[in-house]
Amino acid sequence: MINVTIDKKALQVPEGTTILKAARMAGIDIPTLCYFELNGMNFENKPGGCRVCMVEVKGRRNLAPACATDVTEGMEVFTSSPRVLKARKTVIELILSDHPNDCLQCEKSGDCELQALATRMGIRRIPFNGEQSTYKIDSTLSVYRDMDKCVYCRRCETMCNKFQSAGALSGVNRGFPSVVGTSFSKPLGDTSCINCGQCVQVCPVGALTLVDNIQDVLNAIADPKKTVVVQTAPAVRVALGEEFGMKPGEIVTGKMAAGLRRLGFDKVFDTDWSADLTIMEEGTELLGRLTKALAGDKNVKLPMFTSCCPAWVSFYEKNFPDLLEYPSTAKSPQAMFGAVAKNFLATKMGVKREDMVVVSIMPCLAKKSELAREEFAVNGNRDVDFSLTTRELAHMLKQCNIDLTQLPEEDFDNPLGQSTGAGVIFGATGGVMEAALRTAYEVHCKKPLPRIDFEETRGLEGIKEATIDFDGFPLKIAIAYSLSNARKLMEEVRAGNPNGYHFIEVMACPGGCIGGAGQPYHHGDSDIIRKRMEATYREDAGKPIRKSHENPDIIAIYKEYYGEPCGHLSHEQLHTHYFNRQSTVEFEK
Amino acid sequence: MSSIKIKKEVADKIEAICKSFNNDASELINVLHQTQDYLGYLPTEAQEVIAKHLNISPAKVFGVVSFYSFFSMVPKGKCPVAICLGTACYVRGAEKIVDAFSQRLNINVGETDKDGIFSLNTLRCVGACGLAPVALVNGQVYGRLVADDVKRIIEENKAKFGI
Amino acid sequence: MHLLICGGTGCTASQSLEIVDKFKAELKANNLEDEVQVVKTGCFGFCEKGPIVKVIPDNTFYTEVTPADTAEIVKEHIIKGRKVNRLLYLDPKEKEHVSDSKHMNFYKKQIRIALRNCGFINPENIEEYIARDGYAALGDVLANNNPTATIDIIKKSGLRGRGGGGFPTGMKWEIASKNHADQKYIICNADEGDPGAFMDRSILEGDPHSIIEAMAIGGFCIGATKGLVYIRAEYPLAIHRLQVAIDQAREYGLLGKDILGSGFDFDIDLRYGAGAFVCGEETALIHSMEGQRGEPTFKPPFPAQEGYMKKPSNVNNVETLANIPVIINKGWEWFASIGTEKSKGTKVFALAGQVNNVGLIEVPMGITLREVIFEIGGGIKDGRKFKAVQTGGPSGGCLTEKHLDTPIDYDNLIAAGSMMGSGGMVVMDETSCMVSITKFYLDFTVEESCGKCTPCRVGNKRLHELLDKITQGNGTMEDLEMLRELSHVIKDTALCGLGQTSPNPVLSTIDNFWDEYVAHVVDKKCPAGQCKKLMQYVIDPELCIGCGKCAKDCPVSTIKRTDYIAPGHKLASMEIDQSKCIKCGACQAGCKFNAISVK
Amino acid sequence: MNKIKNLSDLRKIKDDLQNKIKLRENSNSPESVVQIKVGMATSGIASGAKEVMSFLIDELDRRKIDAVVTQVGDMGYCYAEPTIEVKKPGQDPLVFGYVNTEKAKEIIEKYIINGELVEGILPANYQSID
Repeated sequence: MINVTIDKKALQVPEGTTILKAARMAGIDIPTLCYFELNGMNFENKPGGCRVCMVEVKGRRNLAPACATDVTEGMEVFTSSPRVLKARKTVIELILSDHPNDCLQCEKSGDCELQALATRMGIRRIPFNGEQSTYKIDSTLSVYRDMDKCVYCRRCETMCNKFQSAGALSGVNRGFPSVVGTSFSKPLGDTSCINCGQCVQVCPVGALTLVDNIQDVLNAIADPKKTVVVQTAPAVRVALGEEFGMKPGEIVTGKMAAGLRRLGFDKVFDTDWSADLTIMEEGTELLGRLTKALAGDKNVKLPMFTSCCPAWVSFYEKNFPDLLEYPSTAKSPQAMFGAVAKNFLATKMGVKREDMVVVSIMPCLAKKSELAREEFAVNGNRDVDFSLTTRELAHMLKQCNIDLTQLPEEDFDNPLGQSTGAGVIFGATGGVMEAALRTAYEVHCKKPLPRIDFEETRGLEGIKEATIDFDGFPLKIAIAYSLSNARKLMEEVRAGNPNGYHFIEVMACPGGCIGGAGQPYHHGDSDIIRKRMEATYREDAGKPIRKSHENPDIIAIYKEYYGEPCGHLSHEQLHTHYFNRQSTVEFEK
Repeated sequence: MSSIKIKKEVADKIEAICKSFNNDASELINVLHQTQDYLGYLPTEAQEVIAKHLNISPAKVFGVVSFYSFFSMVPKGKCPVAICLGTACYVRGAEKIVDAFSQRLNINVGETDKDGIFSLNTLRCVGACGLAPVALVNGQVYGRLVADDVKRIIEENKAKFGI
Repeated sequence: MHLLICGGTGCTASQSLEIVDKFKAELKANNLEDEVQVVKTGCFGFCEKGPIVKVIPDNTFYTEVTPADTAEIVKEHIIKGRKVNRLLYLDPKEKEHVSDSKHMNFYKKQIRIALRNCGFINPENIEEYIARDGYAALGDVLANNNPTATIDIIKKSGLRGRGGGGFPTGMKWEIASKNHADQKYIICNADEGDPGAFMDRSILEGDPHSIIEAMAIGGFCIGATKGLVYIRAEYPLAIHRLQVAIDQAREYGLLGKDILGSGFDFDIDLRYGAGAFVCGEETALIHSMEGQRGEPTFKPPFPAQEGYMKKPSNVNNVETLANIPVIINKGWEWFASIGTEKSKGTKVFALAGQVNNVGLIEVPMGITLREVIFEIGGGIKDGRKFKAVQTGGPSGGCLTEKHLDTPIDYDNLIAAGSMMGSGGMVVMDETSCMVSITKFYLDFTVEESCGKCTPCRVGNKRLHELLDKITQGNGTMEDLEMLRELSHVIKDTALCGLGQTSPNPVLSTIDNFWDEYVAHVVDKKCPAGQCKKLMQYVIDPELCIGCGKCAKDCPVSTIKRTDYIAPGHKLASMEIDQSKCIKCGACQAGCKFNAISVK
Repeated sequence: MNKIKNLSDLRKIKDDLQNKIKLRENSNSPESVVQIKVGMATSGIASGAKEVMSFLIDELDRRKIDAVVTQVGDMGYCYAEPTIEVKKPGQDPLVFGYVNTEKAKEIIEKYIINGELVEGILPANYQSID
C-alpha cells in the first residue's frame, strides 16, 4: 500500500493506482475528457492527451495528468490549486476555441461531456479567437460524423481498433489539423466500418452521433394509409428507463409497450418473439451440421457462428471472406421479424405489403444498416422499414409528451408478442448461446434439461469457453463479445480450429446488445452494463416459459405457416447468404 | 468496399518491397520509403496494397503517411524546388527567396506548376548553413542566394528540361 | 603529402567532390599520384568558408576553393612549396592571411572530442579509424568483461545527453542494464530535426565508426545485442556513410557474432525517420521505429523499462555516443577535467545566423557566449550590432547582451531562460525583428506538433495566431498578456518536451524585448523594419530628383508626383500613397539616388 | 580482410595501419615531433632540395623517427641552398645550409638521434618560418 495525500486528505491506496483513481477513492472527482475506461471489459483509452485532469504534485516541475500518473509513496497532490484551476480552465477554453459554438442545436446537448465540463468550470467566454477546423459532414446509414466537433480524445479510434479491430478509423494528419479520420478521408461507408456504432457510444461530444430516424417514423404513423407495427429488442427494456431518470437495471417492458401504443403504433410486438424463432432456425441448423459431421461428412463447416449481430456479420464479410460458410444462415431476430411481419402477418391482417411499415426499436446502430441489405427486401420494399435506437425512442416519447415513468404496464400484441425467457437473454453476451443450448439439448437429447441456467455462458469475460455434455457428446462452445476477440476465434478457425469448437456466439458490443451503441450513454460506467445484464437474467427467471421451442406462438406459426424449422419456406424467408465485401485489387491496363 | 485499381507492375513491385521486409507491419515506414522512392509519391492505391500485404488497415497506413512530412500523396514536379527554411537560412532572408520562386513560377508552396515541371516546397535545414540561404533545385544545392538569383536558376533548369 | 578535402554536405554542395576529382587528375598529370594522397574527409566545421582543402604535413588550410583552383595548388604548393596566398583565410581584423588552421580564431578555442575525426580521416575507410585508436575502447571493454565498471567510468566522466535533455548517460545505461529481458535494444537517435543544427549529421558523415563502436560498447554494458539507428531520411550522405561503415565493421568482425573473441554478439540496423521533429522525443521515436505515428506517450514507463517492441531500450543521441570511445580510451578523469562542475566535456554547436564565421564548432563547456560569437564566430556580419542569440533550437530562448559572459552549460542556459537543446546557436543582429523570429519558431512548432495533446495542438496554434496578429499591426496590450499567460499554461500542461518547451521563444523574447513588442502593438512600428505590414517606404523629397522610375516600377501604381521641387532639382519629387502600398520594395530597389527608405 | 579475432589482433593491426595516418597525426601536433622544413623556392629546387626532401622523408620513416617534413618557400639564405630548418621538440630551431643527401644523413644520425652538433649551421637571423 502507498501513502498519498490528496488535497490534504491522507489515504492509502494499492501500488499502481493512478492519481485519478486514488482521488476518486477519497471522494474527489477530478474532471477528465479523453480518459475512458470500461472497467473489467478490456477497454481503456488513456492517451493522456486532453490535459483536463492535470493536477499539481509537490516537487514536480510541471503539472501531472491524473489519469496517467501513478501515485508514489509520500506523494502530495493538489487537484484544485489556483495553478491547477488556471491551467484546467485554459485547456478547456483552448478546446472550445476549436469547437463550434452550437450547443443549442447539437444532438449531444445535455449528454455532452465537454458541455458538462464547461458548465462545471464556469467558462463564460472563450478568450481565444482563431482558426477552427472544418471537415465535410459524413454519414453512413448508422453513424453521423461532424468532425468539426472532434476534440481528438481518440476514444473512437481506440474503440474501432483495439476493441473491434475494425480498422476504419485512425488518427490522421498532425498538429492542429489532426483528426480521427478514415483511410484517405473516404466516406465512412466506403471503408472497413462495420457500423457497430461504438465510436458513437464513446464520443464525449457531438462529433459522432447516430442517424436520427424519428421523423421518418412519425411521418409513417401520421400516414393514415399505413399500418405501422413495431418490434422491440430484448436489450431495450432494461435500459430505456435510464433516459427517464430510472435506475440502471430497471425493467420497463410493460411501460414501454404502453408508451409505444401512446405513440400511435398500430401493433406493438416483441423482437423477443422472433428471437425464439431464431433459436428454432439456428438451433436446427446447428444440429443438422453436427449430425452430418458425426456421420463423417467432411464438407460440413464447423464451428457454426451465430449471425444475430449485424456488425459481426459485416465484420466477417469484410475481413474473412474465406470463412463465409461458417456462420449460421439464420437472419437476425430483427430481420426475421420483418420477414414474418411483411409476409405472414400482413396477409393475416389483410394489409398490402407496401402499406405495412415495420419499425424496430433496437439497442443498436448496425441494425439501421442491416435493414438496408438488398436481400432483406422484396421488390425494393424492405422487410424492416425503420430502426430506432433506445435513445431515439426516449426522445420520441419525450417529444410526444409521454413520461415513461407515469405509464401503466401493458402487454404486447399477438401473435408476434409472446416470448420466452430464452428470447429475453438475447440481450446479453452468451444469451443466444444459452437460449440455443436450451432448445438444442432438448431436441437432440429428447429429454428435459437437468438445469435451465447455463452459468458457463454468463458473465462479462471477453471470451468464454465451455464444453457442454449433450448426453455423452461433448459440445464445445465459445462466446465472444468485442470483435477483436471474435477475430482471435476466426483466426483459430482459419488455422484449422485446433480447439475443436462446434458453436461460437459473437456479439460486437461490450456485454452484448445491452452495451449497444443505441443504448443510453453509459459514459464509461461499466456498472450500468452490469445492471442491465442482471436485469436481463432477472426477466428471464421470471418468465413462465423459458425455452424457445415451448413458445406456443412459435409452435403455432410452424404449424400454420412455416412447416418446420429450416424447411423450404423458412429458408426463403428466414435465412440469408453472405457476400465477400473485402476490397479487392484490380489490375489496370 | 470498393476495388483498388492499380497497374500490375506497380502492385508486383509493392508486393516485393513488402516481402523484402517479411510483410512485417513494424517496417511500415521503411516500406513507405521504398514505395515512394519507386513511385515518386504515395498514391492511395499503393497505400491500400501495402495495407493488404502488411495486414493492417488502410486507415492506419494513411494515418502514418499523413503524419510524416517526408511522405507525399501528390506527385512532385520533374524539377522539384525546395527552399531551406531552417533558422540559419531564415535569418539570412530565406523567406524572400521563397517569395521570389513563388512569384516567378506562379505557384504557391506545396504546388506543382500546370506543366508538371516545377514544384515548390520548403524544408528544414539541409545542413548547408554556411551557404545560407539555400535552395535545392532538382537535387542541386544553390547557396548564398539573393532574390535576383531566382530568375537565373529557373532559366538554367528550364534549359535542362528543354523548355 | 596528404590533401584533405571536405566531403561534408555543405562543401559537397559547393562542388567539393569535383575538387577531389580535379586534384586526382592534376596529380596524375604531374606524376604525383603516388606521393600525394587525396582524402575525402568529413566536415571541418568552417562551413562559412567552404569548400575547405587542407594540405598535410604543413597544415595549410585553403578556403573557398573552387575546382578551377586545383591546378594552381598542385603547381605552386605541391610542386614548388609556395602557398597560394589568395586561398588562405584572411583574418578580418588583422587583415592577414592565416595559413595554419590552428592559428585561426575559429579554431583556437575549440576542443574537438566528438568531432575528433571529422575532417581528419576518410570516413569510408575503417582502417583510418582503427589507426586512430578506433575500436580500441570496444576491445578494452570486451576484454575487461565488466559492464558495471564501464558504466561506472561513463558515470564518473559526467557525460550528459547531448540531444537536449542533459540526462546523465551513465545513469541511463545503468537503469537499462538493470532491467532484465530476453532482448534489449540500444538505439541511436540520429533524427536531427532542429532547424539549423547539423552536428549529428556531421559526425555520422565524418566519423561513422565512432557511433558504431559506442553503440557496441553501450550494447555490451546494458546487455543489448541489437542496435538500431533512427536516422533522418533527408540525410542521404550520412545514411550512405553509416551503411558503408556498418558493412566494413561486419567484415572486420567488429560487428556480428563473437566480437573480438569475447562471446559478445552485436549488430546494427538502420531505421529511417520520415520528417517529424517530434520523433526526437524518445517515446515518439520508438513508436516511429515500430511503424506507427510518431506520437509521444506518457512516461513512465520509460524506454529503459518498456521501449522498442516493449523491450527495455536505451536511446542515446549521436553526439553523446561519439564521446564514449574517447572517454574509455583517455579515462574519465581526463574528460571530467574539461567543462564546468555539472556539465563535463565539450559541446558541439552549429553557429549560424548573422556572424562572420558560420560553421560547426566544438567548445569546452563553460566557454562564454561572447567567446563563441565574437572570437570563434568572428563577430557580427557587416559590422552590425549584436542583438540576440538563440540557443536550443525552436524550443530554446533568445539571450541578449547581458548573457554574453555567462559560461555555457546545461544549467546556466536553463537559468537564463533558454536551453542547450541539440546545439543550434543562431546569432541575430539589429535587423532581426524579435517578434517575427518568435513567430518563425512557433510556425515550426505548430507544423511539427504531433497534435496529440490540447496545449500543443491548439495552444501553440493560438500563440502563433497572436504573434501573427501582432506582426500585422493588429495586436493589443491584452494580447501580450495573453501570450504570456498561455505560454505558461502550455509549459505546465503539454505532454512531451516539444510542447513543454515550445513557448520558450515567446517567453524569452517577451522578457528580453518587451519594448519591441510594445512598439509593434502601441506604436504600430517594427523597429527592425522586418514586419511588412508595419513598414513604410518613404521618398525623401530632398533626395528625389523626380525621374519617375519608381512610379514605373510600382506594380500597383501608388507613386505620384508632388508639386515640390527641391532646391537644385529640375523636377518635382515623387510620393508614395501609403494606403495603397503593398510594400513590395520595387521602388527602393530601383532608385539610383537612395531617395527611398524604410521607416 | 580476415576478421579481427581478439584485442591483440586489433592492436597489431592498429600498429600496422598507424603509418597511413601518422603524417596527419604528427602535423596536427608538430611540437611533439621533429619538424623539418625544406627551403623549396625556385632556387632551392634547382639546387636539389627536392631530392633532399624525399631522402629525409624516406630515411626518417625507415628509422622510425616521428617527424614532419614540410616544404617552405625561400628561407633567405640563397647562398647556402639547399637549406633546411630542424626543430626538435622543446628546442630552438637550427638551420643547416648546403644540405645534400649525405649531409642530410649526417644531420639525422648526429643531431636528431644523438643531439651532437653538425657543421653547417647558419646564423639564426630570423625566428621561425611559417
